[in-house]
Amino acid sequence: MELRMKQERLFDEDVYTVHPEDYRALCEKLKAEGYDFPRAISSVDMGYGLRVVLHLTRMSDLAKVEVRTDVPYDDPVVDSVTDLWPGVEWHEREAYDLMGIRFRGHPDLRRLLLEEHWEIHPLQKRYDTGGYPLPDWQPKDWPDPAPWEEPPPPEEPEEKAEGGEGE
Amino acid sequence: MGLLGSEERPRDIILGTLDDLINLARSRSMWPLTFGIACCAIEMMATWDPKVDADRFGMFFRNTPRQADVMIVSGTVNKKLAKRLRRLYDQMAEPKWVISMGACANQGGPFRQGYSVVEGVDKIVPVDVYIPGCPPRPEALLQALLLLRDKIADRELRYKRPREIPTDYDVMAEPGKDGRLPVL
Amino acid sequence: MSYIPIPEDKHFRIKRIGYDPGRSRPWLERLVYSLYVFAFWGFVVATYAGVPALFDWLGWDSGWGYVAMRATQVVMLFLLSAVIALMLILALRKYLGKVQERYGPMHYGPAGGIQTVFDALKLLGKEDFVPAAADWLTFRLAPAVTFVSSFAIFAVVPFASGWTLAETNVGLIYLIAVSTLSAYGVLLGGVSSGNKWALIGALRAGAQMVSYEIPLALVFLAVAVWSGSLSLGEIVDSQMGVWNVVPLFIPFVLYVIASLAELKHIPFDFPEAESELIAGYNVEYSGMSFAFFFLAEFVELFLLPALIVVFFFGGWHGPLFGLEPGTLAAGALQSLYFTIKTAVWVWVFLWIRATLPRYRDDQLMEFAWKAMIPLALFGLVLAAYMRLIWR
Amino acid sequence: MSTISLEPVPGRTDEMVVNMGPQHPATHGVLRVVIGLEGERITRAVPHIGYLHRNHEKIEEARSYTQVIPYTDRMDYVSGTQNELPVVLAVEDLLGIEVPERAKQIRTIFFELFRIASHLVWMGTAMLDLGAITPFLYTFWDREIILGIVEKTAGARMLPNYYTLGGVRRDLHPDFFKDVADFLDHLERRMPDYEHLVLENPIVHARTKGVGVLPKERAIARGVSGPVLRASGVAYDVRKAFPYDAYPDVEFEIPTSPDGDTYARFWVRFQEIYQSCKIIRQLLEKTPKVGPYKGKAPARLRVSGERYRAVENSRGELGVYVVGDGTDKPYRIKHRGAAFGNLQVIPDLFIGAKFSDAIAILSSLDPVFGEIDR
Repeated sequence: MELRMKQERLFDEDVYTVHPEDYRALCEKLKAEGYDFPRAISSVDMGYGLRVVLHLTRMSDLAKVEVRTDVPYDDPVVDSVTDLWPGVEWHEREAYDLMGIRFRGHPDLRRLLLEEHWEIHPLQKRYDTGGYPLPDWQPKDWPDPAPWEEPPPPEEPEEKAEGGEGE
Repeated sequence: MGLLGSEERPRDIILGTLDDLINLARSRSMWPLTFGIACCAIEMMATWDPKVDADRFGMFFRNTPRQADVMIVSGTVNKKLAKRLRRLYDQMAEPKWVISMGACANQGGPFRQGYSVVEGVDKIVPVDVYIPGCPPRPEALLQALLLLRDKIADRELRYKRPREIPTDYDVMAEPGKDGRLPVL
Repeated sequence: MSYIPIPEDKHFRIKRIGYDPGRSRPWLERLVYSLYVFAFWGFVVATYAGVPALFDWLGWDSGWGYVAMRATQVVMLFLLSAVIALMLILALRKYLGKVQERYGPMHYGPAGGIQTVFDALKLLGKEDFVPAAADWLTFRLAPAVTFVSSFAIFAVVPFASGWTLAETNVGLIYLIAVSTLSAYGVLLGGVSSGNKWALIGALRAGAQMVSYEIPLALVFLAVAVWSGSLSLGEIVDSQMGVWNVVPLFIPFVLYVIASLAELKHIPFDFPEAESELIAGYNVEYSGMSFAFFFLAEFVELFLLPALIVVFFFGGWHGPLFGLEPGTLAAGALQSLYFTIKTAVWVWVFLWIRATLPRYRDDQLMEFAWKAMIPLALFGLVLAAYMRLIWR
Repeated sequence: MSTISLEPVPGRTDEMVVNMGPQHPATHGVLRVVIGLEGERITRAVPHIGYLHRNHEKIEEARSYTQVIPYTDRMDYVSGTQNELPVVLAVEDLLGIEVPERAKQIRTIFFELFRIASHLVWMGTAMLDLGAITPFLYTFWDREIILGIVEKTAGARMLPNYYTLGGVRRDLHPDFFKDVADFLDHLERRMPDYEHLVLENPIVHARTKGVGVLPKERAIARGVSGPVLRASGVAYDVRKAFPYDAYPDVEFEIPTSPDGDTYARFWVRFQEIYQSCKIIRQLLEKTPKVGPYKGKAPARLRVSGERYRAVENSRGELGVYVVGDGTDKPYRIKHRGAAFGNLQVIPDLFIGAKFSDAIAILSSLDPVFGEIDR
């Protein structure tokens, strides 16, 4: 199956940006390739959606990869990879707790750091440092082309490639 | 703290002298609770190390709150911990004192504006001595303990202790729940 | 006592704050703590020689007068046990200080000498309450049971020739019965607290008791066989020539290990394992009830080394310099020997406390059942055989 | 695995559920573990963290990069400057800042000094958990010397805020080299005593050998790093794998043990102290007495791009993921705590162990909650 993804090289690691539905398939492929050490799962609020960044290392030759996938605010669901790497269990719980990304298939998706009855996911940009909603916050439009698609060739200046950075 | 738990200073000569004696003993035998929270806990442990050695003044740690006299709040108290901290304070047997160690326990410190941090432990328990610093040096903690000793032993000071225990649990509520503003 | 010298680091200019060299006076420490040992000795002399002499002088030496005399002695011993606890807690803290390159209590009283008096007074004025989940009667009873069972050992300890509160011919059996009771106090206190940590501590105390009591009893038996008596006084008498530690070396080692277990002392302090069970069985006790547990612990820390001395190190025996045995001077000298020997053994126990980590509870049980009981049986048989040959 | 209730389960009287922490002397801070016990044997263990969650990541988004550095100090508060390095390295990568060779060497010396300090604290607290009080006092006394050296140069004892973009904040104190050499001599005199007290102690053997075995594959899959991973036989050390600062220029070994038990974790930490001494001695030879201590960093930072950088701190791989948006404040900063990964193995190691073993296992994991809860 052709995975909807984009590959680039940043410093010393390969970065795959992948469609959320293909995230799990790519992870299985990487696991088969021998990436056995889960370093971390980071989560970023991109302004238009939430991004999951999975950092992996292969112990045999110390190759590093990053897997990124973006999900929209209204349905922030990706597949859990806890069964592939048990070590991401708490990282996924933390991403759920602080950023609000839900991991489908996680064995125990509870809040990790905050208490169970909290209603907010405080690392999202719609909240200020104190956890209170920012009055003038608006989500941005979904980037076009999507993050996992190859950016258009640079000779078309009117197509503005949104890098996904907030201001 | 009076002899039998009363807040008024006994006027009787005999009872007053006995009260002074008991309070002298209390001030000379303050056992802190083993409760390290954050960075300051390491400096709290360093206060009992051979260099500073607070055991010279008759202080050593007790693990259970029932047998402890002083609670040293050594670090940032967040909203999840606040309920437990309050419960530990309630479990301690009277008379009991609280030392707020470090900027975080005093008012939230560098994490003051954060969503999960209680801005000062005095919103949860009554505090006797505050120590500035991030983290305070062991010497500062020892000085605070000696100040507390003098406060307990001094017959003028010890009845000036603020006894109203905070009951405002709003500081432990999470933000944004019903649009309530944080208690400052 | 040798200890690692305190490094006054010249390179790093580490200064002790609040440290006034004038306050640390080693000669004063030695003076104060030797005075404590002599005060203890004086207390013993007053109890065992002074009180009977006083009643003799008053003419109250029969009937109710005799009962009153014994009661006075018991009260004196109660005061003595409080003094022992205060002294030993202080000694422990000062000795830990020595081992750990620091000073220990030194600011209150001469060389920190009245630190524990302040501690006791503070505990007296501390709130003492029964938790809602606790069983009131048992909770209140447990410290008393623990203390009384430790205190009752005093009855048979001979401080000098004839200086025993109750010179009975079943002293060893009495000892076994009484010392087992102290585990009951711990069990009652732990179970009645309504606290899970206390419950675990109590269960550990029970499990520990069944493992060390059997080798302890077998050691008592070996001592009885070798000495030919169950009375502690006669056991000491029989060590006139050579101390029991030589013929009964295996029982002696087992007895020290079992004493550590009975004391709930550091390699075997499972019932109150500070870093595991917070405070173990006494986790819910505060104020004076806690002080009684503390008192019992430190009275035992005196009594079990004293029993080691009685059984294996010749009790009160020592050179009398021509004094007639049975006189006051001889008794005083004998009790001084006894005190000094006991102090040495207390020091050994404190040394162990300052040095060793803790075993796991099942390791003690395994050791007790698989190694100590066979060894104790072997020691018993050996003692019987040697008695047949040499006596 | 889900949460255990502290209420008794109807019909199950053989199991007792105890709540260990957040105030428990052996949890090294504010960990809470709910433990199901059958007698002394642990049947279930659910760790709860977050009692020291103080919104590092959110509050650092409102601070500039130079203001972030003192916040990172407060993560792994036992090992001081070690926490500052990942952020500094990541931002230096993104901005392309050149760091002078001497500054790198100074950073590395401090890094290893704090590793010794942290392992000394671990040694003391681990022995305290096993019931011996005295080693704790000895190791804290030695740690005070390190803190004295750090204080002379950096100005603060524990959390010195010393590294900065392009180097370090201040030049070394004139006494620095002599002090460090003296300290190493002193430590090498003390280390045999420590080995005697800890590694060669038969009671420690009885308590730790064969207890809490973490197999190699499980350790890797669980994302465990640092001494815990190396004690399971994996020679993964960020200092060798992805070298940074002056580590390419020094010679040292990665101590590993095939056993994976609690004793192996103790042993690996001891060997790391020796290796740290070796590294510092080499660097004391190499580092020039005078020279530049700071490279040229732009006055106004305009950081854009994303970077994950990791260092090997006392507990394992301490990583940071920085997302810059072209301003001087991070758009998102994610810390990967080393002990956070290590603590996940609590259910693996606790279940089936005795309760006393659990204490020894926990002390061999050496958690620090500033880093775990952030």
